[in-house]
Amino acid sequence: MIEIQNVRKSFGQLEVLKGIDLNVEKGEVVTVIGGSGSGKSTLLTCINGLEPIVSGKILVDGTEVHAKSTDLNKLRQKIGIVFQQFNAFPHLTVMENVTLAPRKVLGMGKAEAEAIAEKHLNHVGLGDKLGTYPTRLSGGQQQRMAIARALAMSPDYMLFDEVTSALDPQLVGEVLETLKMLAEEGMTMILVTHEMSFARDVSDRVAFFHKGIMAEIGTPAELFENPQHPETQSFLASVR
Amino acid sequence: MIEIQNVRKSFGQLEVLKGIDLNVEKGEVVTVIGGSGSGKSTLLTCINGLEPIVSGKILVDGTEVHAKSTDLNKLRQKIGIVFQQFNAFPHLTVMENVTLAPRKVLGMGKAEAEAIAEKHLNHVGLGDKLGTYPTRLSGGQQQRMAIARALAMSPDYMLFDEVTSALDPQLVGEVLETLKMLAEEGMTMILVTHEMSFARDVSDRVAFFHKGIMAEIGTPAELFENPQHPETQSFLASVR
Amino acid sequence: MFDTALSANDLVFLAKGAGITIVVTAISVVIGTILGIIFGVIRVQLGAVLSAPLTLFLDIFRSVPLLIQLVLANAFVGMVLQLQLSGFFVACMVLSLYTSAYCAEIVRGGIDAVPTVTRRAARSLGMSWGQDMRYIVMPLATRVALPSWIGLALGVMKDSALVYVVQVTELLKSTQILITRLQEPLFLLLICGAFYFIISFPLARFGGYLEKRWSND
Amino acid sequence: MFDYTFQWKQALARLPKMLDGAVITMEVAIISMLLGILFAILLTMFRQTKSRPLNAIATTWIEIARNTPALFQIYMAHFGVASFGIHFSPFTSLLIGITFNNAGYLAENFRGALKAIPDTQARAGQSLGMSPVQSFRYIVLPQMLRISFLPMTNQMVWAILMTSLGVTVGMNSDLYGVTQDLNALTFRTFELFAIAGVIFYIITKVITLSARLIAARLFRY
Amino acid sequence: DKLDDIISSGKLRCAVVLDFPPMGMRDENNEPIGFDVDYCNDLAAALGVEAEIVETPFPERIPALMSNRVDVGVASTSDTLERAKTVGFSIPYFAFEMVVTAAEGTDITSFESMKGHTVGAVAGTYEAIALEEYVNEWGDGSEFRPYQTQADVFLALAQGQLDATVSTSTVAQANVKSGNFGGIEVVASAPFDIDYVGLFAKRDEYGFLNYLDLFVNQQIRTGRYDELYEKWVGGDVPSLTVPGAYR
Ligand SMILES: Nc1ncnc2c1ncn2[C@@H]1O[C@H](COP(=O)(O)OP(=O)(O)OP(=O)(O)O)[C@@H](O)[C@H]1O
Ligand SMILES: Nc1ncnc2c1ncn2[C@@H]1O[C@H](COP(=O)(O)OP(=O)(O)OP(=O)(O)O)[C@@H](O)[C@H]1O
Ligand SMILES: [Mg+2]
Ligand SMILES: [Mg+2]
Repeated sequence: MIEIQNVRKSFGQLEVLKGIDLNVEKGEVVTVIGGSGSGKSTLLTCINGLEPIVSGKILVDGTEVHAKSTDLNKLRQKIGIVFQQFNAFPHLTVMENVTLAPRKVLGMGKAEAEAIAEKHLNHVGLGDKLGTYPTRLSGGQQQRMAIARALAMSPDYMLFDEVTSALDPQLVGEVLETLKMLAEEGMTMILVTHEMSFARDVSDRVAFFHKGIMAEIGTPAELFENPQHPETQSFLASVR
Repeated sequence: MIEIQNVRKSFGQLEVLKGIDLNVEKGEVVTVIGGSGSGKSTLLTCINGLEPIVSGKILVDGTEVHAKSTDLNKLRQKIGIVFQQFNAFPHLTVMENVTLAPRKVLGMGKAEAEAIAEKHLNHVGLGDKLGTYPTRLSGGQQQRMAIARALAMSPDYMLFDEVTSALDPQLVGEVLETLKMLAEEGMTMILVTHEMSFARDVSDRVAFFHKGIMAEIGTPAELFENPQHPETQSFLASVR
Repeated sequence: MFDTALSANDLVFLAKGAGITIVVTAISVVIGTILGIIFGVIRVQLGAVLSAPLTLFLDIFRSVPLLIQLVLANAFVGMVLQLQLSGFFVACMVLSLYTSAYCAEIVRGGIDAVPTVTRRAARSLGMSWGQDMRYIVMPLATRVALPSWIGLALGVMKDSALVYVVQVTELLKSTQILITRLQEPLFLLLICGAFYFIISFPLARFGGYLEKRWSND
Repeated sequence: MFDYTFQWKQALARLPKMLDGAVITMEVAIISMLLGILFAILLTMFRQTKSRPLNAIATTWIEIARNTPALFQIYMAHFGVASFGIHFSPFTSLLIGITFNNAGYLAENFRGALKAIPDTQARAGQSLGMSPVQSFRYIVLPQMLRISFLPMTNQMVWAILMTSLGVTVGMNSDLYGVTQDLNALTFRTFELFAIAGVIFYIITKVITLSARLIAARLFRY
Repeated sequence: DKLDDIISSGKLRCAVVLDFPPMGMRDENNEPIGFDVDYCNDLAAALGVEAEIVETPFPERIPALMSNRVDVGVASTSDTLERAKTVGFSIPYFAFEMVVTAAEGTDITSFESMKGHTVGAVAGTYEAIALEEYVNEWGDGSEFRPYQTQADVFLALAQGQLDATVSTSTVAQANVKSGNFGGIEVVASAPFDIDYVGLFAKRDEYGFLNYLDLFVNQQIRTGRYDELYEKWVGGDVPSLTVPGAYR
C-alpha cells in the first residue's frame, strides 16, 4: 500500500506540490490527470525517492520513503517506474537492458535473469527483439521494453508517467494494450496519462491535479460524468 | 521569357531530367507538380544556373544560362528563387537579410536599400520584424522573409520550390496568400507545390513531372479535371 | 638525398629518446586519466559552486605554460621541499596533473551528455549510485569522451617534448644532442618530426573516425 | 623542510621588466592569431576546392601542425629552414611557428563549423546574384566564425602559452625569455617563475573572459 | 653533512654541460666525455665513490643544484659575485679566455667591429650577460640573441643567422677544429677579464666546499691538471692564480 500524507515539494521558490494526500491500495489502479505543470510527474518521482520532499510523508508498505534510515535502492526494487521520455540504455541490447538490474542489483545468475527477461519481453510483445539495440526500436517498442525492464524486478507497484505522450499516434495503442493487460493481472499502479478514454477504462479511481493540489478524486464515472470542481470541468472540456 | 529546350541533367549515373521542354511567357504562372524525386527541384536550380546541365538549353530573356560567356551572377539577379528549406541568414536581422544583396551586388546605398526592403517586407506582412533575428521567426515568417529578400532584387522571374512543405499546417495559409498576391500583381512565376487547390487557383498552366519527364502540361482545368496520362491520374488520386 | 654521418649507434640513441617520450606519455596519461576521472566525477557530483576550488586549481594547469609548470615544480620540489626526486619523476608528476586538468573537463562533458532521465531510470531499478556510474554512465560517457581523450593523449605526447627542462632526455632533446654532434639539423629534425607524426596521425584519424561513427547513432 | 628563504622582494623588483615581456608575449600571440585565422580560412578554402595540389598543401599543413609538437615546429622554423639559407629572426621564427600551429588547428575547426552550415545557405546567396566569393564572405564566413568562436578562444590561450617556447630559438624579449634571463642573473628561480606563472594566468583569464563578453555582444542571434 | 652524505651514498652527482667541447661533449656512442667529465670522475675517485654525470644546459646548472638534482657543479661556471649569493664556489679549477668567432665573409675582425651586427651567446653564461650589455650600448642595428645551448649558437653562426659570437677560446677552437661548422673562424679575443671558473656546491656546505678547494689544489700539485689540459685542450696551461691576491 502506498500512503501519501500531506506531501509538499518545492523546486527552489516554486511550490510544485502543495499538500497531497492519497492512499493507493494493493491491486488498485489510480490514474492521475491534470494540466501541464500541475505536479503529476513530480509526485511519481517523490514516491520512489528520486526527489526529496519538503514536508509530509510517503509510506510504501509502511516504510517511510524519505526517512534517513531507508535503504532507497532496496525500496525502489519494489516500485517500477516508466517515464514519458524514452530511456533505454542505448549501449545494451534489449535483453541486456532487461537483465542488467536483476543481475547486478538482485545478484541473479545470467540464465535465470534471461529466463525472466524473456518471459516479460514476450509478455509485452518483444520476444523477437532480444538481441536488438534500442536505437533500432520504434518509440512504442522502447516504451514496452522499459515496462518489461521494470517488471523484471518483480515490483509490487508500477508507476507510469505519460508513457504514450512522446509516441506517434499509431504507436500509442500497442503500449496502452500492455498497460491494460497489466491492470487486468492485478498490478497496483499509478498512471499519469492524457488518454481520457483509456483512464476511464482501466482505473479504479481517477485523481485530478491542478497547480500542485489534488483538486478532485473519484471513480471514473464520478469524475468524468459528474466533475465537482470547476477546474476539473474546464480541464475535461478542453481535452475532449 | 524562359525557354527550356530538351534539357537533360544527371547526378552521376542517375538521370534526373530526361529531356524537358517548357516555355514560360512573361506574366505567366506555371505550376509544377509530381512525385518525390521526379526532378522538380532540380529543374528550378538548373534554370538559375546553380546546377550544370548535360545537354539541351535554357534561355532566359534570350540569354543562354549555361553558356560559358554568361555572367551568372548578373543573370541570377533577374531570377528570384525561394527554397523549401528555410535559408534565412541567421546572423543577420530581417532587414539585413533583405538589404544584403541589393547593397553588395547592386551596390545600392544603405538608405535606398532599406527603403526598398521595408516596402517588400511590409508587402509580405513583416513590417514589424525589421530588427528581429530570423531564429525568432516562425517558419511561415521565414519563408515570407525569403520572398521579400528575393523581391528586393527586383527580379523579372520568381521560382518557388515547395515553399510551404516544411511548414506547420497553420502557417501554410499566410505564405500561400503572399504567393497569390504576387501572381495577381503579374509576376512571372514557376511554382513547385503540393497544394493542389492552390495550384488550380493561381496557375495559368500546370505541368506534371514523372521520373524526369514532363508527362503532361495544360490549364488547371484540363489537367485536374481531365488528366490524360495514366501517371497523372494515379498521382492526382493519391494526393486527393 | 642526404649524405649522413648518422650511425646505428645514433639511431639507438634516438630510439631511446623516443622510448622515454612514450614512457613519460604513457605514465602521465594513465595517472592523469585516473585523476581526471576522479576530478571530473567530483565536479559533476558537487556542482559548480562546491567544486569551485577544484575547478580553479585545475584551471591553473590549463592557463600557465607547461614549461613554467615544469620549472616551478622542479624548483619547488628541490629547492623548497628539498626532496631528491628525479627529473623523470617531476616530469611525470607535472604532466599527470596537466593531463588530469584537461581530462576532468572531458569526463565532465561526457557525464553531462548522459540524459538525466536515463540515469533516473537506472536508479529507479534499484541500482546504487555506484552501479549507475559503472554500468550506465561510464559506458555512455566513454562514447562521448573517447575521441577527445585520444586527442588529449596525443597532445600530452607532443607536449612531453618540454620535459627537457627538468633534464629528461626525450626524443626532441636526443635529436638536439645529435644535432650538436653531427650538425645535420634538417635531416635529424625530419626524423624526429616523422616519429611524432607516425604515432600521432593514425591515432588522431582513428579518434576522428570514432567521433563520426558514434555521433551518427 | 622549509629551509628555503623566499626572496620575493628581489624578484618583484623585476616586475616592470617582466610586464614588458608580457606585452611582447601578447603581441606575438595576437599577431599569430590574426595571421593564423587568415591562413586557416585560406586552408579551409583550399580544402573545399577540387584542385589536387591545393588540397595536398592544405592537408599537409594541417596534419603536420596537428601531429607534431609545437616546439618542433618553432625549432624547425628557425634552425630547420635555415638549412635552405632562409633566415628568420627569433621573433619572426616564433611568430611563424605559432602561426603555422594556429592555422592548422583552426582550419580543422573551421572545417567542422563549415559542415554545420547547410550548403543551402551558400546557394541562397548565389541565387541572389552574389558571386561565390561574396556569398562566402557575407554569408558563410560570419556563421563559421561564430560557430568556431569558442575553439578560437582556446587557440588564443594556446598561442599565449606557446610563446614560452621562443627561448629555444633565441628569443629573450617575451615574458618567458625575460624571466629566464632574470633567473640567470639572480637565480631566484622559484620566485621569478611563480610571478611569470601568475602573469600568464591573469592574461589567459582576461582573454577568456573578454572573449565571452565579446561573444555576448557580437552574437545576438 | 653533504660530504658524509656523498660518501655514504657511494655516488657523486655532477652537473656537467655536454655541448661545450672540449669541457663536456659526447662521443660517437653518445657517451659523455671531456675535461669536466674527467674532472668529475677524478673527484669521485678521490671521494671513493662512483660518479654520475647529469647533463644540464647552461641556464639549468644552478637550478639543478638548488633543486637537489646534483651534488656538485663541474660545469665551467664563472665565479661571479652575483652567483656566489646563491651557491658556494671552490677556488678556480680552470680559466678561460674569451674570443670572438665570426662567420667568414663578414667584416668582423675585432671585438669592436661586431657593432651593427647580429651576435649571440649561450643564455645565462658570463659572456652572454657581458655581451648583451655591450650590444645595448652599441645600439644601431646591433642585435643580441641568447640561445639555449652552445651548439645552437654555433649552428646559428654556421647557418648565417648570427654574424659572430663570443665564447671561451677552448670551445671556439674545438668547434672550428671539428670541421662540423663550415665557414667560421676565431678572429679576435674579447676584452673581457679572464674567466675563472670554479666548482660549485650548496653555499652552506663548508665541509664539502673545503674539500673541493683542496681537491683543485691537489689536481695541480699532482700534475693531473696539466695532464687533462694536454689531453683535451693542448698548448700553454693557463695560470689559475690572480697576481697580487690570495685564493
Ligand atoms: N528539476 C526541476 N527543477 C525545477 N523545476 C522543476 C523541475 N522539475 C519540474 N519542475 C517544475 O515543477 C512544476 C511541475 O512539474 P511536473 O513535471 O511535475 O508537471 P506535470 O504535471 O508532470 O506536467 P506535464 O503534464 O507537462 O508533464 C513545473 O512548473 C515544472 O517546471
Ligand atoms: N545534389 C544531388 N546529388 C545527387 N543526387 C541528387 C542531388 N539532388 C537531387 N538528387 C536526386 O535527383 C532526383 C531528383 O531530385 P529532386 O530534388 O529534383 O526531386 P523533386 O521532384 O524536387 O522531389 P521532392 O518532391 O522530394 O522535392 C532524386 O532522386 C534525388 O535523390
Ligand atoms: Mg510530467
Ligand atoms: Mg524538391
